Amino acid sequence: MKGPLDRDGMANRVAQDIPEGAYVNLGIGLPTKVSNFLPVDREIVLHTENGMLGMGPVAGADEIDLDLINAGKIPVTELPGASYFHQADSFGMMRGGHLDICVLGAFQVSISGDLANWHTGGADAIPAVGGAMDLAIGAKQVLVIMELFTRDGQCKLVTECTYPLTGIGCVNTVYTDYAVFGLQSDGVYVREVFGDTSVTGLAEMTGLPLQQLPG
Amino acid sequence: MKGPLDRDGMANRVAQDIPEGAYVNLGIGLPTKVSNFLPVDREIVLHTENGMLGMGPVAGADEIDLDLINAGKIPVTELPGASYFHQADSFGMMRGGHLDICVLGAFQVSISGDLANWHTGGADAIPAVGGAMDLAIGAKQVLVIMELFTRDGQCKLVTECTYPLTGIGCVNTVYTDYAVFGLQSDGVYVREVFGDTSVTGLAEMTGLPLQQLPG
Amino acid sequence: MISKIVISAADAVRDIADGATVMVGGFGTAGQPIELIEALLEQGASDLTIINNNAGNGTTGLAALLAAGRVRKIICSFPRQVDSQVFDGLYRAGQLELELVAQGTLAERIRAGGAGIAAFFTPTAFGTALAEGKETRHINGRDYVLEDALVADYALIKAHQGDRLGNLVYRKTARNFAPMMASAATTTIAQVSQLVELGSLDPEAVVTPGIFTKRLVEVGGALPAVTEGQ
Amino acid sequence: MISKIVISAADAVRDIADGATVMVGGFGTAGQPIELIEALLEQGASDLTIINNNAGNGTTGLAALLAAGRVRKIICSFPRQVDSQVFDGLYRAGQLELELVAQGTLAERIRAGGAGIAAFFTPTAFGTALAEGKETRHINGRDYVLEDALVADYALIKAHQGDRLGNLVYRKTARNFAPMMASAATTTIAQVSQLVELGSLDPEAVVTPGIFTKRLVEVGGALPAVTEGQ
Repeated sequence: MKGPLDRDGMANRVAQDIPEGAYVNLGIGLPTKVSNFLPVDREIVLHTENGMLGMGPVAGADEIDLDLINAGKIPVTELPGASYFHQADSFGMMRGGHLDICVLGAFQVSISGDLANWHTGGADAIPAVGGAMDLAIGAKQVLVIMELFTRDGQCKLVTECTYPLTGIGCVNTVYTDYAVFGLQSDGVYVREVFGDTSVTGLAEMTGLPLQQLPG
Repeated sequence: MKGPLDRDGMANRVAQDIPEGAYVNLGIGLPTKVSNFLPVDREIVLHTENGMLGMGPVAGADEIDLDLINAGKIPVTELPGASYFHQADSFGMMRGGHLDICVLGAFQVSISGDLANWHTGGADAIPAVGGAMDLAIGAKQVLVIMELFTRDGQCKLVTECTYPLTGIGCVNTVYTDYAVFGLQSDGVYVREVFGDTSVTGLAEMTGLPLQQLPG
Repeated sequence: MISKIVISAADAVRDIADGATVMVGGFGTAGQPIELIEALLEQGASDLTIINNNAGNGTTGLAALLAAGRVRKIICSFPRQVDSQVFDGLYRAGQLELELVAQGTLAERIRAGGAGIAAFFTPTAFGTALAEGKETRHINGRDYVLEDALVADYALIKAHQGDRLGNLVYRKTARNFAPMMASAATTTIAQVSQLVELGSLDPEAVVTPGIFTKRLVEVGGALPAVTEGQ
Repeated sequence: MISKIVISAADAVRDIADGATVMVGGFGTAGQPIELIEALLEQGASDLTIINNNAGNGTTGLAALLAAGRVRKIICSFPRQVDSQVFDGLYRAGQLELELVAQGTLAERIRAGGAGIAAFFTPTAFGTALAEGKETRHINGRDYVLEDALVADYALIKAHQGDRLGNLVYRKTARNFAPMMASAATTTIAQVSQLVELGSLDPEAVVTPGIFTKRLVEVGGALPAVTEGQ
């Protein structure tokens, strides 16, 4: 019996859907892993919202330059054709819809595409939003990569988000360990199933009305 | 008997009031002449709203570069310490109040500082505003340089402008061939009189309530 | 491998359809993408809305496009110039719609369009004829006018150098409207005086990052040879 | 002759008064003007409102200013980090007011402040807790939130090189908030890693024109030597 994807598998799966020539922002955490799996025969331009296009891999020990970091404050490198710009230009690039793809993590995604990924809403939690709300609306396609269930078994693809929202109706596709879900105006379409799960099984596990893509 | 100032004299008079270190935009026409009289011992940085700080003199015959022009589309030169920027940044610089001084021409200025300098309002006239309205609000101090009377003897410093407005309450000082007028919230102050005119004579000629600066 | 380079100005503008809104860079002739405009004239698209600072100079470039009757409306700040006879005639004959915008407001509206800002409050033109019919608001002791963003189907711009990713740098005051227009159009087409190898533009000095450029074409070479890179 | 160069960080920040609003550049430690912050700490001004992307890292720089009780309020996007223990403690103890702003909105509000735009409609944060109580508007099929401009009495920024007119260039992603902050403060103070002769910065590559810089001071020299100019 084949199980669901592990985190590397999920990142790899997202990477396969990023086409040649795409301008892409990979969020902090699991989304960053996607860069490890980008097909080598595709030229893809990475954006980091702290002010750079053409970001290269994480810096090696002898390449570290503390003026050259990604949004997660990790030292990175610069590829030929890179450019630097200030924060107003960088977020204008996102808000203006110029990026092709943002890949984000999430606490919850609703079937209408609402995203919750910035704040647990806990009374004692210190809020910190950073670029999360800008990223949520910051690309032509917003992809979420997340495990389908929390550690205690709660489904994170939900009818309505209970966590504080990051953006409304902004998520296009959800890549999980069990399946890839396309969120469309007429419903949730299962694009691909991993391991031995079936769409019927997924519908039971999630309690959601799922539709299978024809063909 | 000493007459009023000629145009060079007016430009020279304005130039004497521009202090060391000032960032200045000189409008098209008579205001541009002011640059010929800037005291050589003062370092003054000229802005041209088509995207440059550190503009130098008009280009000589062997210096002409059609990519380097002023707002009047005349080829100019570049001084050490110059910088180029795009139109949004250039007008942000003006609108944000970063220039110290703008010098503008005018059809009319009202005693409350309203400026009319972009449009005669004639039915057949083709309107063209360019940067006029941005310049009108584009500096900490807006100076107008103009002859006090039209060719047919109408006073251009008026109680209320009859030409279409460029900006409201935006002019601080009016340099004319007869006098320098400071427009303050409590009235029009004659700062300096040229030639044999007196303040009383000016009040008669203009029909305006003028006050003389004490001392 | 990404390459946004197209072989000719004609190829670059081929898909511009009748009725398109087209931003055209330049302040007077500085930065005017003359070869792209000529290709557009040749291509034949009509009923265009043009966004430019001016409304054509002399009888070439934008003026020729106007003279050929291809333009329905022009959004600009300074149509009337000593050499704007083509515009003047069409406007007086009622054959061209004009939306007059203060120059800084024009620049800011285009920037807003590129940056996803829908509208903004500006002090420019408050109390003037150009603010008539517009929403105003008193904020922190000053009066402002609400202006909305401008976007376009195409932007035609001129840059100095560009690489295959579409990174662009400009020359002196020819930069003017191009960077904002590049960001505010669905399809931005740049003519460059010189194509350069990827990596030869200083990443600190790139003015228009390639993300904004869809196509670029090398034209002319009227400029003196320049040294590549930094 | 204009010279905005001051001799020490202490001189540069001497006139910052209690109650001042101070923008501080940097994204984390990249671009953080550490020597200016230390001089401000030494100088003693208190009851400050700080505008920064973060709320201090570790125990130095901005964190030290917070720890010393000099800050009344902080406007930022991302206070909570792995090393934000100083902020966390003060915030939990109710000793620090927090205004949380989405990062792109923070950048745009500062830019607006510098560019004389009073307020703007942005789609970011619509429908979220950060838009609560704010005016919204439906424009061309999309929902927007009205955000107002941010200005400050002072901006403390870090640049790579600067000349006596205050023209500045930055290094890589350390540029981040500095150019906007330089434009939005009454008094902008830049620490530069290297002062260079007038004329050695490429006018096409200047990021912050000198008009925005009131004072600059050379500090450190921790960076490897760089070649001046082009």
